[in-house]
Amino acid sequence: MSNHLLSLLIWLPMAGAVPVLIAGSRSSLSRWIGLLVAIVTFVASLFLLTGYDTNGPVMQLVEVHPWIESLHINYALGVDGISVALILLTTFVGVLVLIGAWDVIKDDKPHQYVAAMLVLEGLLIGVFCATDALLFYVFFEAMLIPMFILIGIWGGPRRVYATLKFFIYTFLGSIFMLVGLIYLYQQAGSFDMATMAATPLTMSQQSWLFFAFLIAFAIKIPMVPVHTWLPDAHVEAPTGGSVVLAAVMLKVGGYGFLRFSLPMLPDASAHYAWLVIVLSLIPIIYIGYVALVQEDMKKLVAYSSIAHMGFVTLGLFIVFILVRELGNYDAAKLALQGSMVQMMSHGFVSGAMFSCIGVMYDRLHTRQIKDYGGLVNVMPWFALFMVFFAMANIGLPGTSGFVGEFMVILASFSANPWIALVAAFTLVIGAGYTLWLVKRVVWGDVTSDKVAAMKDINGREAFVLGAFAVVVLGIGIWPEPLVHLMGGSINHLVHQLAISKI
Amino acid sequence: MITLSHFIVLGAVLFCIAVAGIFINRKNVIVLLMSIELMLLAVNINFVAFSRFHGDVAGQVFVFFILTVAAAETAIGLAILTLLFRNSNTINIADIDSMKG
Amino acid sequence: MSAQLLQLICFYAFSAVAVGSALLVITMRNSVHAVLSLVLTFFSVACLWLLAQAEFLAIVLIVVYVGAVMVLFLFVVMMLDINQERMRENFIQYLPVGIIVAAVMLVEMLGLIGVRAMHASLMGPDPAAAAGLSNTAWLGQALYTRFLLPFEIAALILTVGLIAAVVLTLRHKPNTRRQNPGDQVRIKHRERMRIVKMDAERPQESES
Amino acid sequence: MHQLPTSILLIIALAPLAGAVLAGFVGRRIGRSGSHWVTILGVGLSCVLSFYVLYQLVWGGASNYNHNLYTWFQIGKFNASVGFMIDRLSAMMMVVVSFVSLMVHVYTIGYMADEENYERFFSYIALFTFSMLMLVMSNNFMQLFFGWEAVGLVSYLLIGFYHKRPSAIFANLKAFLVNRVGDFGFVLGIAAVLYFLGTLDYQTAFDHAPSLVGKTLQITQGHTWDAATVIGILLFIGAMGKSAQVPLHVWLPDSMEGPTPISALIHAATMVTAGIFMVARMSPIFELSSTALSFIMVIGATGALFTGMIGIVQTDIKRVIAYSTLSQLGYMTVALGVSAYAGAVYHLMTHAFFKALLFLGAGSVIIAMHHEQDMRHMGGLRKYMPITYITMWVGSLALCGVPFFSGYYSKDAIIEAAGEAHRWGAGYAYFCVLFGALVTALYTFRLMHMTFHGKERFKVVDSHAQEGHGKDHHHKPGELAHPPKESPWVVTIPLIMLAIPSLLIGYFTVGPMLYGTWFGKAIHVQQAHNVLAEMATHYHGAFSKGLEGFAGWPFALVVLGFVITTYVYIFNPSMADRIKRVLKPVYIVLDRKFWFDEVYQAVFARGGVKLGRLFWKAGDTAMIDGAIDGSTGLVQRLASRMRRLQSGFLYHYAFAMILGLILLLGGFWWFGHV
Repeated sequence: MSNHLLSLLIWLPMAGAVPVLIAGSRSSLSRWIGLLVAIVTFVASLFLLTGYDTNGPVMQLVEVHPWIESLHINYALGVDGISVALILLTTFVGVLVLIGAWDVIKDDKPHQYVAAMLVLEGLLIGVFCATDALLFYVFFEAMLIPMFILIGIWGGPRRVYATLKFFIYTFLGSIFMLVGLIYLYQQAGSFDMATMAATPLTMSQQSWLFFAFLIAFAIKIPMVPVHTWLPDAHVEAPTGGSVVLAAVMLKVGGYGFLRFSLPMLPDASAHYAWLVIVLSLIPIIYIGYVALVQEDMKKLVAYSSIAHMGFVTLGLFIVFILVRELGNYDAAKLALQGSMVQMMSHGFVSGAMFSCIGVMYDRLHTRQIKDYGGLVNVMPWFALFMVFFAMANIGLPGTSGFVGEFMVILASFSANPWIALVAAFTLVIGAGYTLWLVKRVVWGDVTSDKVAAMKDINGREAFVLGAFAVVVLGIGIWPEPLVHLMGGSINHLVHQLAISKI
Repeated sequence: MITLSHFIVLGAVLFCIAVAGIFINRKNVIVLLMSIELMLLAVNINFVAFSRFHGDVAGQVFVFFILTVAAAETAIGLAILTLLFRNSNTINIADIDSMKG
Repeated sequence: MSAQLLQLICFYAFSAVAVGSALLVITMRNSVHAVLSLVLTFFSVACLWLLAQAEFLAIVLIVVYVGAVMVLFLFVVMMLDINQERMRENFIQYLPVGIIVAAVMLVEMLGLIGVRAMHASLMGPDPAAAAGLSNTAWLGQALYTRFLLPFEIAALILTVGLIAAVVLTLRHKPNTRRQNPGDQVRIKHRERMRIVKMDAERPQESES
Repeated sequence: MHQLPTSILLIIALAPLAGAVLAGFVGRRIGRSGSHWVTILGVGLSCVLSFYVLYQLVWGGASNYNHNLYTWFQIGKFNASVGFMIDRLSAMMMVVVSFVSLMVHVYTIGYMADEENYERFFSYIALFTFSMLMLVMSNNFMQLFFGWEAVGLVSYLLIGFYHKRPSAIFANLKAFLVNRVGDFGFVLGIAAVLYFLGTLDYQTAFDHAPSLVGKTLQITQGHTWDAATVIGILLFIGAMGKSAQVPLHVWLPDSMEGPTPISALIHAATMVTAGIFMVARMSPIFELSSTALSFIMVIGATGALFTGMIGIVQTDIKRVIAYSTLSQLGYMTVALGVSAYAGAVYHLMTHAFFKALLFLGAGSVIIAMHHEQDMRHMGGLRKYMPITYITMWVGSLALCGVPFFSGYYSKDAIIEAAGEAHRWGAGYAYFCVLFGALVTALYTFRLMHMTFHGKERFKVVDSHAQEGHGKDHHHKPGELAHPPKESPWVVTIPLIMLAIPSLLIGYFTVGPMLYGTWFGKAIHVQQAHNVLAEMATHYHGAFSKGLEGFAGWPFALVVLGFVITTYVYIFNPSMADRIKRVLKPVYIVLDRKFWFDEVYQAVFARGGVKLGRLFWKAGDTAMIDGAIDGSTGLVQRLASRMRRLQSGFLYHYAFAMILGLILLLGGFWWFGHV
């Protein structure tokens, strides 16, 4: 059984989409089936925690079946600590998204919505499990389809523009990645990622491949200046789509860096680390200011996502300064841990923020900040959550948002104080845009009759937000379990990075 | 003494006739379809000849499949043709440019 | 006259007929005649295949192609009321182009085949006979063993083609009344009869 | 020597949290009195246990406590844990925090009696108590930062407690952001500590601190800074935010938008002193850098004098006290800067009592005046509210540093220490704190005179005719529905309870705490600039120290201040306006608070928004999206040309194919057989 746990996690939600579709227009039945499938997947993913041994080999729960033998492509799965964490994030968010959308899409093809979500969940899990580069690529590309559908069908008025932009951007990026993968395959003779990582490559080969992967993952994360698809996609996406997009899909970019750029091309990554670091620092200030002036709440949170993901790439690439130039392995581990914790935390916090906006949107059907005001008077419990997640978003200690940022800043100071100086600027600007949003939306006197008529969150919404809050608080108060889970894999990676492949 | 080249040259000639047929009968869909049949025939001749000369059964099996697919193709092609005629009362290609980009 | 020479003569004869009738196919004014010319082409090619000891395919070509496909062509040509004259517009104008294109292509092909190599490859012994089988058995064994799956798929394609042709040309006339067996079977006995309640009405006269 | 039990410390920290959670989540269910009982019980418990801990440490012979509770994260050799470090410094802070907090809790019952979000308020202040205790009890930088930010959060929530007031929610945003600027430095400071000392644990860091000497941080090629200076200044930037030092002081006066009890608790007695506590706690590191200490001293001295001067022209009673707080925080910072850490912490303690007293007294006045805070509409309240009057006088005299009051011992020591110090900038600091004594006297006595003495500048309007008053919205400024009356016992008891230490605590503790070695190893001062030890040689007991005070310059300045204010505000009330006219430029400068707010508003707030808009419109929309849309436009134009190839005529496509075939064949022929 445990030998096929990963396959089960991937295919269960996808197979679950079939009965959901068959249940069809009987909306409550299809939603219940979907929820059941998502919960079962989540419960199954919890077995990863028992199945994964933090002291064991790098890749565990390995499954290998030949897929396309003539090209040495395998259906190869395996997880390390980082994947386990990300899979848990995916399945957790998967359940909450379905509960969150329970009433919202009730009358608008709910079975298709639920099915798309389940397929997306399965594909995302697949991305985090794949140890064969081509399999990874297949999942990486395939997950665009359900997201495309989610935004395209249940999206807002400009959804066609947004979906096209989203699709073309990400697709363009992944084409470069495919070319890179094929080249790597020719060099390594296999699509196995570990083999690829072990294949020696010259500096110029690595450089070409590095930029191919950089484009793919930079778009996915996204990094400045290829980030403009994200705000548009978020604004037009339905709440659930936004939540999954922000919480999990962006992580795929960071995960890609971690799985491809870093171990496979360590020398080129070290050589161009300065470029990525600069591209990570720019959003912290630039995007921070852009977020400050947004009038649409979703756009604001989307921009804040970009700024937060800047910390992820920053943490991933200062590692090279720490390892290669300073030989400071512990700080390098701190940096990698920081960016991983930041990914997880951003998953929960941004998911929760988008859920909050969804709650407001369901009541007033607008996302403009100016249409709200004084929510605390009519929705006190909602205000509690909103302020809490805002605080998590600005990285207040005690919430998960703090842990990752704190680690990355600490590590980057060891790399170069100036990097830390710029990175720490997020403390101010992040607080600025987030709390200004809170000030205009939550505090103040009730601004209009429509706001006055808003009802506080119901049990279902409270459950979703509460679940997010518990995790955010849990990681914030005691991150050690998460850090420990990923520790072994990160040690392995750091030592891999130290060795030149030329 | 028949050699491989005999068959191949015959195939080439038939193929070129078919090409010429496509060129000069550019209006009549039926003749176009027939030209395509001719092309397939030319190809089939080659297959049969190669199969015979190399003693490999695969060539003839392939001809068999080509015949099958060509039959299906013809059936559907003609069905489309009748449909076309029924709807637009013409099979003149010059009148049909709905595929225009 | 040796058997080989006879074969060669036969080859040239059938080839000439095939080429000639192919030329007729593309030049005939009347589509019916064109189809009939195509039949002749097929027929002579089938004879050529016999010369190459591919008996089974030769028969298939005649039976399936000439017997079925070409008849279908004829059927369609006759069924459609085609303005033959308009079809021939610009025929002369396109003729030189067609000939030039075909000629260039032919030259290129012959060049590629290599005329000098023409006599290099002689026909070997009949492979089917070498295997101790007839051509049909030889082919059949291959089809039902090595090529079983493609064979089945080919059958499927034919079926799909058949159904597609029917679906494409099927026409529902709006005024025809048809019975729907599905509805008939699915109906429940209560729905067969509907009892309508109506208020009793008194005739007009009694009021006054 | 025995060890303090961990369970007691846990109860001290968590009891207020439990109260806060109960009051916050089930406050509606347990009702108003349920909420205040549950939080008072929690805070009271931790207050009693804090006293017990202090007793154990000082007299009970308990050893210092320093243990981790659990590992927060462990990466390589980096360890971040949650734990407690209890020595006399933190024990004293725990007592101050929990005691003042308890007093404020009790006081709040009276002060907030009419408010609708009563339960929420109790939940907040109990949560604050928890956060502040976590801050002072912490044994490492990470947890310190946790408490640091948590008190900031509660402060944010409490300043915005009246969330319907636009000014309140503006003030809380401002407070948070300005604090964040400080945290910016603080986080970098922590990062620098980790970088240079390799640990976040206090004890380990302090043990390794001497190794900082000679270490440098490369700033640019060929330019380096001293490690201890970098750490010191960065950490102090954090303190500047939290302890409202110039130029990050702007949030504190605005924070008076919050209810008065929290002004007393958070913005006077405890939270704002966190920065002072932090620097004192880090004394082993700060001691290594004279540059950082000079920086601290100059900043503190500037704040001590100039913010006090602003207080002279304020008319809002709470704002006067707020500026007074800024000024006193400046004093404490000066003490830190001259290495008189004990003096700073000692002043922190006495200040906590008398400033909390002054705020609560002001709150009492505000209740009596029906939420009127403008002193121009007060006067002559002495006879209506004697207890408030007397206790306020105690607080004022302590604030001014009149001998024998607690404030005297701490403040005079700071002035003297500044005079004794030899550090760069000490002369400036001495001038500021000495002249600051006059300023302190001016605003303090002005406040007392305007509020309690002189003519009554309010009218009592008989409003029995109109029903349903309660709030003063219906009245013009200076009109009251009822004559003012003394506040209820829940308000006056805390006043009295705070007046006692304000009066006495200095006399009884000055010897050991200030001139002795009471703090032990908790505060580390290098022998070379230990000014307090120098001063201790002249110390001959609290009584003679008190008598000395009457002969000192500071007392003379206080008397001068008293004379001036008494003349201006009591005997010749028109004088104030005349002075205002004569010194118009000075008045304007003070009234506009040196234009800090205006400049910040223009540069950071409006400038930030403008910059953001520029980035958004010019960067994201015009450049990036413009380039993308431009390229799609190019493709579109190209495609519209290309589509003409798609004529739709089948034979065109057929030709294309055949031509392609010909070319292909020709290619094969031409380039040989492939």
